[in-house]
Amino acid sequence: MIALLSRDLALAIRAGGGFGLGLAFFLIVVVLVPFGVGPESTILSVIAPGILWVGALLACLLSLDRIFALDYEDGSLDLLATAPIPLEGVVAMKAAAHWVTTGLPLTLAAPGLGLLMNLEPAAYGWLVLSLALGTPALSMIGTFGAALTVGLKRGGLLLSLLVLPLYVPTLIFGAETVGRGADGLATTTPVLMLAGITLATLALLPFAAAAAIRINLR
Amino acid sequence: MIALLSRDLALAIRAGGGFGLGLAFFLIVVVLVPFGVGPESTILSVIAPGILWVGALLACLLSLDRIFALDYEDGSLDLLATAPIPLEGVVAMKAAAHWVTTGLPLTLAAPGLGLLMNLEPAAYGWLVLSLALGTPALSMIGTFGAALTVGLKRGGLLLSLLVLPLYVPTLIFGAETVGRGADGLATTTPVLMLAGITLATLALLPFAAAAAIRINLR
Amino acid sequence: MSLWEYANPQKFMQTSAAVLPLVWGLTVLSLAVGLVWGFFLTPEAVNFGSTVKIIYLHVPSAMMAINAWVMMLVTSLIWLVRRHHVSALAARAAAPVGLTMTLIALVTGAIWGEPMWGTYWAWDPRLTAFLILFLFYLGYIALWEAIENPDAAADLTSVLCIVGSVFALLSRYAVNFWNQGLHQGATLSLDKEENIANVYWLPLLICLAGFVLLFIALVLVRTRTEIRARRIKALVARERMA
Amino acid sequence: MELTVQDLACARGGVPVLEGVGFTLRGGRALLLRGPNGIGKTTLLRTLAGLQPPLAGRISAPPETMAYAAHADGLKATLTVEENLRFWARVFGTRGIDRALDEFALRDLAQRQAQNLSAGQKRRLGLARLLVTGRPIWVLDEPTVSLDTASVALFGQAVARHLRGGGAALIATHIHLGFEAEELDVTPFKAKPRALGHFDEAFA
Amino acid sequence: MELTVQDLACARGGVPVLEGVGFTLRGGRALLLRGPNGIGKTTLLRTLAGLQPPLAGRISAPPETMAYAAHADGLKATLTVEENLRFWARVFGTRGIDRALDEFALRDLAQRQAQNLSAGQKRRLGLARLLVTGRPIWVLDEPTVSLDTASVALFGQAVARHLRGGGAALIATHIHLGFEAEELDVTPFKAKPRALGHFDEAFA
Amino acid sequence: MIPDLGKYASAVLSSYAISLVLLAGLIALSLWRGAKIRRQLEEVESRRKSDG
Ligand code: HEM
Ligand SMILES: Nc1ncnc2c1ncn2[C@@H]1O[C@H](COP(=O)(O)OP(=O)(O)OP(=O)(O)O)[C@@H](O)[C@H]1O
Ligand SMILES: Nc1ncnc2c1ncn2[C@@H]1O[C@H](COP(=O)(O)OP(=O)(O)OP(=O)(O)O)[C@@H](O)[C@H]1O
Ligand SMILES: [Mg+2]
Ligand SMILES: [Mg+2]
Repeated sequence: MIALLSRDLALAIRAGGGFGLGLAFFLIVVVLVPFGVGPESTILSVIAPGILWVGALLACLLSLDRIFALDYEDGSLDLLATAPIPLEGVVAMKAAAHWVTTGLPLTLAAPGLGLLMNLEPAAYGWLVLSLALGTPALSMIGTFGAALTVGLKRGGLLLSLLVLPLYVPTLIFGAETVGRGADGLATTTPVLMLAGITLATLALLPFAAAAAIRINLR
Repeated sequence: MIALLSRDLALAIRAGGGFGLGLAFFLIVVVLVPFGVGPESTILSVIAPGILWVGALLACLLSLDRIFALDYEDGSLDLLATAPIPLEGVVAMKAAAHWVTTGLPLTLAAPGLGLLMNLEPAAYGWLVLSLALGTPALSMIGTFGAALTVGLKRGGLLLSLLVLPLYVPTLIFGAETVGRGADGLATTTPVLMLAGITLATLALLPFAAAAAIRINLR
Repeated sequence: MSLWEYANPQKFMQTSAAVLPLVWGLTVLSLAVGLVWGFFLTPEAVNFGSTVKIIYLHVPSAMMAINAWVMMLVTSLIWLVRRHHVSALAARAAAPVGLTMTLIALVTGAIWGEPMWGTYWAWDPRLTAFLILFLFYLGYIALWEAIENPDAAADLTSVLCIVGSVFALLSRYAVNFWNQGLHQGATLSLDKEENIANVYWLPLLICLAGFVLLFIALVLVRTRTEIRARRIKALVARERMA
Repeated sequence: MELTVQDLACARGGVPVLEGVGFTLRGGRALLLRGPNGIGKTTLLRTLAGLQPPLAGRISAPPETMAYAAHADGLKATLTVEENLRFWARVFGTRGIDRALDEFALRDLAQRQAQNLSAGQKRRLGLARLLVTGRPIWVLDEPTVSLDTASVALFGQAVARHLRGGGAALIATHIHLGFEAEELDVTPFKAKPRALGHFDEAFA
Repeated sequence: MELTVQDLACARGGVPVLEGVGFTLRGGRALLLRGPNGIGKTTLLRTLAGLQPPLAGRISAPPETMAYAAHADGLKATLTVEENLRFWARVFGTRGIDRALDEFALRDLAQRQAQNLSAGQKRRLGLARLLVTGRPIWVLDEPTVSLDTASVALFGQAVARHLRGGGAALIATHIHLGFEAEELDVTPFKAKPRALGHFDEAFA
Repeated sequence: MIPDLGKYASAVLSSYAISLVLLAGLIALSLWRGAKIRRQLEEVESRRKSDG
């Protein structure tokens, strides 16, 4: 299973910077919003927590369809399904690889982008914490969605449609954590909820995703 | 060439609603932002023009990588390149199919989503007008980006990275048109600029995109 | 004889054909009585004026939107556990009905919101939860449409329905946490003090019954269609084999 | 180590394609599946490999003994030949890719990225993967597509060596492979369309 | 209608693979390209089809006379057999897909989506596309992959008919196709590694 | 005939109109597709019977 993780990471790096690109997309979303909304710093700093979280979420979303699609097309997924590692493990490793290539860099880069959005100084810590807690759930939920749509042509947009409502709770608690952090309010509840969602998805969704893949390979 | 357009539309419809899905993504982006930003209607109505335009832009963006990727993978693009229709025509038709499946539905659906964002009533007309003028440019620029990244594994994110800076002028003038419309200011300049950008891209980019494809097929 | 015998397509087709006229008759009757009574024969309310009449569409459709999803959840589970095809097809048949109900609740609510709250849309938790429900329905239907192999489609949509239900509950909690809203509280509770006045209550109950019946009728009709479509598919495939 | 198939029926896209298939494959033996295009060989092999459930019948083989190689090779275009093999070796928990490289004459190409291989070289790499799985029963779907005569001979030798080592091979192919083996023509097992009676049957 | 190739050199991934290739293909003739895996047949055919520029040498053929069929078939999985063919007929401005359906025995499959075809059926559809291009020079890369003997015979007949009608065919293949044709072994044209002299040569 | 709805007439009437249109559309669509599929099935079944 470690083999799978390291292969996926190697592929991500080899194929023109899987690391850099999720990040770049985040950057660009955050840059575009001021172009659309206008440059007033008061408005920007009010909407900063939300936009940063939405940007991170969209950056995650964009790379989801590739989680299984490439392996499906070139036949690797068939071979992995007959290999001696359980499909649940395959799914978990796929999610892990996705997180390392998108969630982790997003988390690390978020403070820099917070600057662009005039984020309140008090909120930086909460931003990093909430992303670190929340992005694993985004990767895992996304992997589940990708498993549902494996093998469908143009599955990409269907995938977004399926996954986005599932992202809502994570987004709300994540943005709420940052927003409350910025206003100096108590953040215990959203942080706990975020951690709970992440743990629960990590514990349960690999099974659902593996089942979905088995059905899709049939 | 009409054959190509109608085939692409047939494929889009056949593959589980190419029409509906670009639209669905737009809807979902617009829905997510309030979750991030918070429910206050005053803030929402200030940022509405920008978010609506950014959402439309992202919805366009998401489906770009499929413009040529599928044809490349199954070998159709090789065959099209040796067919008696000029590659410039192929590119133009691809862009047209993309616009019909995403830009057009986005334009039609935008007023409904404006409601969700508490857009000022005065701005609805400008929203539709600016999207109708601007989305063809988005499709054409995106087709050019897709032509540049044809054949790269994981080209999707690279594509976003290449295309987004090119989208900035369209975004600025588009959002500005709506913003000024909402505030009751003069919108002549941004509307003219938008129309100019669209005309220029439609006239010139097919040649650049066709050249890019020729190089990528080598 | 157990309840499961109705999961047999043959049996289902017979039984549903027998009960459908009755269900349609009751549907038309109760909807006609409820809506006419509500629209023509009830007075204006103090705070709401004549807009109170919207309640006869708004509340029943909102309830059915949720109930349809619950029904889909149950039938999905039955399909996954006992693999009765009719069950999966009933879930598929119910989804567009649920979607329409959600849409009606949203639209009537929005129209009602304009005079009451001065806006068509506010990010109130209940409204927001409905919007999310709407998205779930869209995704569920799109997934059904996108998969060609019928059994695989049934399996995958069932998995989505179950996972989606968990997340829908979670969203409801999250949305509540995010914003305490403007929307009406429960008015149909059993506690007499909190109940809306009797004049409105009785026609509302009849309308509720009408919507429930309408839902049943539509799901039966659509399930029959799905079963037939499925049989056509199998027949045509066998024809090709020959 | 024996693969026994009894009265197997399999379906594609919900349509039964083969039924009543039965055979026994012992260690040291190879069995060639023959049959015209579209008869259902691929479907049968996928069912045997456990990728789809059988409609009816029994497949009995010791668990985790089958290595499946399909029309597609499962290669990663941006990884080198060596990296591709090493990955599968790690997945299957075997060590050493040297034999695989040697038997399929891939030494010289070891550092080449898979996307820069010709069609036949890709196929050789796909076949070399079988050796690193360490599994005794090979289930192969048209393995010699795109191979030149020299490579077909290499493949024949690799199969012969595998059989000598106690392994078994089940191969669907349309061409002559250059080694002796039992053949099984699946044409007689083509599923017969049944008369359709009630609604319940529509879901078969 | 004649394809003449003189002293052609072609490269893949920047590395010259063949050089000094020359032949003439007249109407009514077929030429089989032979050579071991990886010698450069695919590269040569892509160069002839105009998909990549030659390193050196000349290709002369009347414009828009070549129909290229590659390893990949260019089929749309969600379109039916008929829709796939009709699309290419419209692109090439020809009319009537009936001959193509008949010659490759696709009538029965006409309403089937391409994704529900077996490997050999897909290939037949890919070859049927050649007939709807209406072009005289066929440039084919391993056309008989996955085909059973009956389908190879169909293909042979289709080529023979095409040649009788004045067309020409250039076919890279590893197996015996069942009809007589000139053969050209490209092995002697393998590009020789040159001694590297000056820096400018390193970019050739 | 229509009761006096006061200043909210447009709201009430439009919500009734939209809802009824949506419901009617759904019912019509369901019945129409049901009839279409039933006809198709009858055709396929009779074709099979005549084939023997
Ligand atoms: C788009 C906007 C709206 C949506 C999505 C919506 C949704 C809902 C939902 C889900 C229910 C609960 C049904 C149940 O489970 O009992 C409900 C009930 C109700 N709504 Fe709305 N609503 C909206 C706008 C409004 C407005 C503007 C009003 C009036 C000012 C209103 C008045 C009521 C009333 C009186 C009830 C009955 C309460 C009860 O019995 O629980 N709604 N609505
Ligand atoms: N969804 C579907 N509906 C009906 N028939 C289908 C469907 N999908 C595949 N088939 C048919 O199932 C049959 C079995 O296909 P399979 O790929 O197993 O054949 P095969 O023996 O491997 O052929 P080949 O030698 O060409 O690879 C084919 O005739 C194919 O057309
Ligand atoms: N980027 C690259 N760098 C170096 N060599 C390459 C590169 N890409 C391809 N090659 C080599 O170019 C040669 C020509 O490949 P080509 O696909 O033309 O062979 P082919 O004759 O068609 O073989 P086959 O019969 O296997 O299809 C191969 O030996 C291949 O390994
Ligand atoms: Mg096959
Ligand atoms: Mg080749």
